[in-house]
Amino acid sequence: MIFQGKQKIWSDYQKEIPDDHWFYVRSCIRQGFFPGSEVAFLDICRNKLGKDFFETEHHTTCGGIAYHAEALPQETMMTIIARQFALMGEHGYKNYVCSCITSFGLYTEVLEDWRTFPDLEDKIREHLWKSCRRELTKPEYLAHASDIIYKFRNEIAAKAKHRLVNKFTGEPLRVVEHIGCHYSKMFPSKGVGGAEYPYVLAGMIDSWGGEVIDYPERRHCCGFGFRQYLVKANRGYSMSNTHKKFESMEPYKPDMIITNCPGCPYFMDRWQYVIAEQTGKTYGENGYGIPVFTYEEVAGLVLGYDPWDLGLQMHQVAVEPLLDKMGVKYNKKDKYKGSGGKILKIPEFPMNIKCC
Amino acid sequence: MIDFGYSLTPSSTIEIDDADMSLFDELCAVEPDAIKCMSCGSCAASCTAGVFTDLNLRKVLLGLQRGCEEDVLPQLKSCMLCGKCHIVCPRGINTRHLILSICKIYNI
Amino acid sequence: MMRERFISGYDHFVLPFMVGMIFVLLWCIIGVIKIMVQLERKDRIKVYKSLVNPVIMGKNVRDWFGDCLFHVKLWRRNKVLGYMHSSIAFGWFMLIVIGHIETFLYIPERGGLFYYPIFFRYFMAVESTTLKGSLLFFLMDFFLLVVLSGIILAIIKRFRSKLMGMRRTTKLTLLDRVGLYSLWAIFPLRLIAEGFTAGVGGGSFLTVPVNWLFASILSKPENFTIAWWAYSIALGTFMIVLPYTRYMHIPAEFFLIPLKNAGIKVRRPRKGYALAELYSCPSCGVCLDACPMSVDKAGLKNTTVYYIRQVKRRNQPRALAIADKCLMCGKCSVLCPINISAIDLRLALRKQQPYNIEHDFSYLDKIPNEALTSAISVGGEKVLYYSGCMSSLTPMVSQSVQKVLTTAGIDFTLMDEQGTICCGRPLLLSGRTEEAKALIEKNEQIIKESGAPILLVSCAICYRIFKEDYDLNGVQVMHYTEYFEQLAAEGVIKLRKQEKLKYVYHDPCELGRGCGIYEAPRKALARVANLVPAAKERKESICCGGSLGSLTLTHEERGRITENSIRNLTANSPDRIVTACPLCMKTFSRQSEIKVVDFAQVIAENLVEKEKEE
Amino acid sequence: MKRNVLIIGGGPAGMEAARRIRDYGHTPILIEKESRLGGHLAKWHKLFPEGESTEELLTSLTADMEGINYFTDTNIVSINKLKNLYVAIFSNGISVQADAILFATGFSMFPAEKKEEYGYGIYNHVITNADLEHFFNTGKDPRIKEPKVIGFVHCVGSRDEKAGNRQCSKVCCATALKQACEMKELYPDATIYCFYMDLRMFGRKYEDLYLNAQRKYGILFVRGRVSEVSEDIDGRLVVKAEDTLVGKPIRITMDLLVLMAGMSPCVENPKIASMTGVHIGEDGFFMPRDLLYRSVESHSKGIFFAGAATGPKTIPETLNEARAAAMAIDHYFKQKA
Amino acid sequence: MGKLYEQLIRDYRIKEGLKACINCGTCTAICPAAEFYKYNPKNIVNIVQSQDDAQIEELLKGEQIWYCGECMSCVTRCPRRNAPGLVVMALRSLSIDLGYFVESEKGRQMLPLTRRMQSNILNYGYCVYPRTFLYKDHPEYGLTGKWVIENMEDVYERLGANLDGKGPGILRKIPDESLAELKAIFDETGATRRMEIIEEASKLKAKEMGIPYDEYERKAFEDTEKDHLNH
Repeated sequence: MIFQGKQKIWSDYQKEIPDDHWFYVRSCIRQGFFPGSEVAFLDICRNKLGKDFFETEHHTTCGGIAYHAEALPQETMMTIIARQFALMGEHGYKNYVCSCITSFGLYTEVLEDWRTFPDLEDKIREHLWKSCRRELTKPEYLAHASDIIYKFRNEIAAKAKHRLVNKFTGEPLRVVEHIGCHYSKMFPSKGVGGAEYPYVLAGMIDSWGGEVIDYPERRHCCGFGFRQYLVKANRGYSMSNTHKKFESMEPYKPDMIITNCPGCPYFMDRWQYVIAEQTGKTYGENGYGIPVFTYEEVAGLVLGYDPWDLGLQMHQVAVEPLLDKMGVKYNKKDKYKGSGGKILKIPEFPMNIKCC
Repeated sequence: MIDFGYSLTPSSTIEIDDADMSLFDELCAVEPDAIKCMSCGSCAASCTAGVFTDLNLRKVLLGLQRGCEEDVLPQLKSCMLCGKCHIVCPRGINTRHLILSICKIYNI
Repeated sequence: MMRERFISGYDHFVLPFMVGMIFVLLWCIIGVIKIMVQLERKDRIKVYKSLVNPVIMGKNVRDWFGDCLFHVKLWRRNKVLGYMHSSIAFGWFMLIVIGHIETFLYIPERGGLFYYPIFFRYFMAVESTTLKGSLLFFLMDFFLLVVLSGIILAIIKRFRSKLMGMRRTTKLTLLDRVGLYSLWAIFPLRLIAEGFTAGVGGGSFLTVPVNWLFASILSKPENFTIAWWAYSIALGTFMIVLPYTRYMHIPAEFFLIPLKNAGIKVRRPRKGYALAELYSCPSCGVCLDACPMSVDKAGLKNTTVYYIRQVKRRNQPRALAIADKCLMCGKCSVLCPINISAIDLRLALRKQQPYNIEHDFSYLDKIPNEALTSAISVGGEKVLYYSGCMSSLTPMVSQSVQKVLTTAGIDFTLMDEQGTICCGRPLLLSGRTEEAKALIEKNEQIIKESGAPILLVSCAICYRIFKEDYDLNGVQVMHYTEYFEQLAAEGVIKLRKQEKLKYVYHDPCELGRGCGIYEAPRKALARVANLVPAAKERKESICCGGSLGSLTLTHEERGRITENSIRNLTANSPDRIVTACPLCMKTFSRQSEIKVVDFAQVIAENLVEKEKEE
Repeated sequence: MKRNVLIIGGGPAGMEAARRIRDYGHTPILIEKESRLGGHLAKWHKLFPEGESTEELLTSLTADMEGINYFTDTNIVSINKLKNLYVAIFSNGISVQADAILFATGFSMFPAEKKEEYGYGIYNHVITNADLEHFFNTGKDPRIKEPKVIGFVHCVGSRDEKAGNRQCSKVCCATALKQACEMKELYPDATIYCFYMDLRMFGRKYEDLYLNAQRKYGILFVRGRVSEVSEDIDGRLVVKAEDTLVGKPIRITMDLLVLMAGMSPCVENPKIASMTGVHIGEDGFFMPRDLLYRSVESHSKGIFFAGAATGPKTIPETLNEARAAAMAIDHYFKQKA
Repeated sequence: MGKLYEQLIRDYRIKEGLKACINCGTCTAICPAAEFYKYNPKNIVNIVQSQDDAQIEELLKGEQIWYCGECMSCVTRCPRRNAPGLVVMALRSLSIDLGYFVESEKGRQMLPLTRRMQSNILNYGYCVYPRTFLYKDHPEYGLTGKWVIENMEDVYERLGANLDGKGPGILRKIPDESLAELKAIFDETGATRRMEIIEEASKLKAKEMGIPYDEYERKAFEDTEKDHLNH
């Protein structure tokens, strides 16, 4: 692997990201599975970096998952998105940032479609007006939340309490980065680093001291596939795709995985559990799995957030071995506590994959 | 083991790295023309048995080249050896004997 | 009158002859027993029955004389070659017969000794001449001269085979050579030996002058037994090597003829009847020129004579290779002086080939007959036309046939309108006899269900199997050449003749040699154009090279065969080559500069339509 | 009357045209941006269809350069039209007056790194056809180490709208097969795959090349465009394509992957076009008067084309065009006179 | 050009996603669905490109179009700027609009899928919502997931979520007026109609199959009877 070759490509795909005043929209999946991540993201942006991130309670899902599951027609999805944009305009923002990759992909695509087919945009304006009496305003800048963290990766590194370095060996941690498919596969120029060698996460890893691992199935989908996961009968597809990725990365002995898509960390985490329970196979060291993180969680760890405040207890694959490697201090007893230190019943442990 | 109601699916990707090509090499030793095929499909188009079954000599040959013999060999069972494929083959491959040799070597 | 020269009636020089004679006799007896044992029971019974059937026995006797002694077929082929073979065979036969007559006339008590009639001249002395004696002396010398003339021709043939109409001769094995040279030596040595003793033992126009010659050199030539030794040794050598040489055909053919006339066929590649055929092959090499593959020098080694040699040597890989190569055109068989069933021998071996193909034709049962042809639902007094699988590559043929039928006002249905089920002949030719049955049965079913009285076939390959291997309950199978000629002869169709055009007709192997149809297509074609002959035609026609018979001929090898076949057809500069087999047509079309058309096409093009007639 | 003809580009087209123009009695002035004449040809080892030596061809092309002024390491700075004359200033300071100009600017190799998914310049064992010719010439390339499995990817940067090259580069199919056979001779135990979309074996003897590649060299063909390449932990290349004739994805691990980089329009075309007003097609190649009858003439008087400047061409086509252009220029002068 | 094809090209996704396919197979090569299902995006694009209505109808009524995971990896690689993924989406929409989706096992999944998705959006404003994400439907949520479900309020509260709360924040209760806007959008843009079409066609199909509607939905969600895998 020739690093300079990748650098050259990265330099070709640099994207303009304004550094302040964002209209923030949440992700359905992120909220449900990784609530700590969105909390951490806003906290980092607002309190650590001092930026303006506005959120309105009136924004909703973009409808993307339903659209990609064919539960919504294209025009419905577009009108919901137009409503979101309208909300942004109504609050006086021009920069739109979303937490979800599916949303990000759709926003990009919808803007592109409206540009190509102005009649379509007119039609959606009309729909929006008819149903919500709102006026569409298109964002000037569109970013995914990981673009923001990428932009401020060096500032975060400067404030770092921990680095992606194995404290026992002093070696950089071996990190697999996984990019959500809809981040740049459809519009390579809209993603940092393009579609083939995206740099958005690799840049964070580089800045925070880790070593990026490039393995053969790196570019591949985690297997969500919308309906392929949502319908129980189809889940073999979803699981097999994750399996393929893990088989491919296994020889590299990664310490951790970072993702920028809401669904991927959930699937890559849970499918490890299912694969272990079904086949007995585990991919990490000593019978553990390979922990899978959102980039917000990793940024939070680097900045010294408490792992249980970040919500790492919601992962099925144990994160403790990695926390130990990073030298992150944590209180074992606090892991499964409720709010205000309320003692909750500890979850059951799986049979084949080690948990703490 | 827990039954989740779904399970891992086998991959359909042709993995040439793992394919055992020794039988194919043996075939080529007897039938050097086996690699002359340019996949034009004339054989399949004119096949007498192909009207009634999925017999497709082009695919059979390709399957053997890719080490996927299990997928394709059963097709040959319906061959009537009528030799039309031989007549139409633009590369002049003696397809009839090739079929017999395939059967002999792969022992279908 | 004659008397014995020696009381003992014996001399040591007879030993070599005796050893050879006894050896060869034993060998033949054992061989006959072996073959009879190897025959299937029903075949064996057939043979026994034939031996008491006067008609078959009469045929046997005729064949023994005609084929073994007079080589009638070779005469027809080439007079010199015929003379050469029959002079040696018949001459020698007569020498033996007259030798025995002499012995029985003059000294019947010695009749039981094998050697006596052979060496008669040595053991007997002439006391006085009689007319009968002189005649016998004359006959003996005459036949010796006949044999010698044959031997001289044989020697010439060895070096200048073209004189006998043979372009090539077989390559001899070492033992063949020993046999050949000893055979050549026998009769000159006999002349010399008898020449030495002619002064005492008597002689005629040939031996007496030789005796004079020797007498002028030697004082007592009659005591020169060394010549008799040489003669006996030559005979002995010949007989000792006989079973291992091509000359084995001399005794073997005598046995083969009754078996053949009894209707026995090859069943296994080297046992039973096949064994009799293998030993009956005289390695004469007629098949070398006959074989279409001999256009390539390398192809010569794949001819029948070498096939037989390899089988006899038990060289299985080579034999298999040759068997697979053969086009199965059958030309060698029809030209072969003993009609060796070359195709059957090879097929028997192909059947044993471990191809491992497990055919599964169960899908045929799932195809409803109605789905293939409307003939099933219509039924009745129709002509059922089977165009065959090849017709999709030569659509002209089936279209032309249909045009002729329509013009003739014949009610017909296409049997394979919605896809052809192969007739099974290709499988059969690949030695897959059992597998072919599935296809045959399906087609039989369709034909019978259609209720048509006539099955019309436009493919010579299909025609042959329909004729030979189908059981059709009296449905008449007709090749379109026969059928159209019949229609023309009956005036059902009218044809116009194009006087200026010269056509040549190619006899497809399967139709001509295979089914004996030579005249019908010619008669019909003569109605539409002038037919010019090919250099070789009818049963000597040359395979187009496309035959399904061959399993291993390469594209290039086939190309050269085709080229040769076209050269043969165009000897008289025809304007068109007409064939009656879609495969020949396809094969020729690829290479011929002259337009190649199908028989049906020619007929269809020259139909006089009824309205126009009026 | 002797006239000056400025020939831009010292590849086969320029060199052949220069000699012919001289033979017509005119004065050719040839400039070449690189330090030696020969263009891309000079970097090649052998040529299809029959492995003809490049060296020999170059020797014939350079055998007789008498009366031809040529400058290497020289670029065009400017061209200005002056009545019936063109005044050109070169980077070496020389300026000439030319009665006619011949554009023999050829093509630029498609930059294979633009097909990011193939990882040229990123993976250690991905090379281009030009790299391989260099290897054939010098025997040196650290990326080629006793390869056991070799792949050739056709149509890299050809027939690819995303890469900005819609056209077929015409020569890559034959080149790939030629190179594949050469590699097989060097590494007889190697298994060699060609990934193609169509095998465009349009010329005489090309089909024989194909047949030889199959029969004699046992090159294996996969109909399908390579979709992505990645490196495994051993540094070997994992190549993914669809075997479209089987209809299934195929994955092969390889030791060497050769990208058949196609012909792109010469990168300097726009600059030169802007100096002279000749037309450039939407594909970036110079546009002649028409593509059938006046394929060597431009829309501007006195400016002519030869060779790959107007689209991908084989060597014999290029040489013939050079001759045709020389003839057209001579004809142009005669008409003017 | 067939009628179905005409209907199909009215979809903007076909306009965007289908230029001219050259059958190079770059899409299939990396398609996650092609690796595991009897699926080949190249063939699908080729069929649409052929404009052959009979074949298109076969697609609309068949299983194939439902195998795609819409990851859009194909879009990156196509040398002709096609988007097989978008073509499949257009086919799916048409299949639903024409009621053809019930003819395939995978198509029948539209009933449970649309019901769940649409009710989540209309009731809560989210596509996926913890209170409707049931462990019995999602055993892979794992033992941690089970723990989260069992201690939902505590777990979310500890992490700073605003579960069902007022104002902005994670999993907040989206104000009713906003939910009403979503409903209006659904009515205006065809989402409501889509649900109706799916219900109607599914009911008929359930009757045709002779099974109760509930059972029909359960089967569609959980069962696999056909062989979809590409061995």
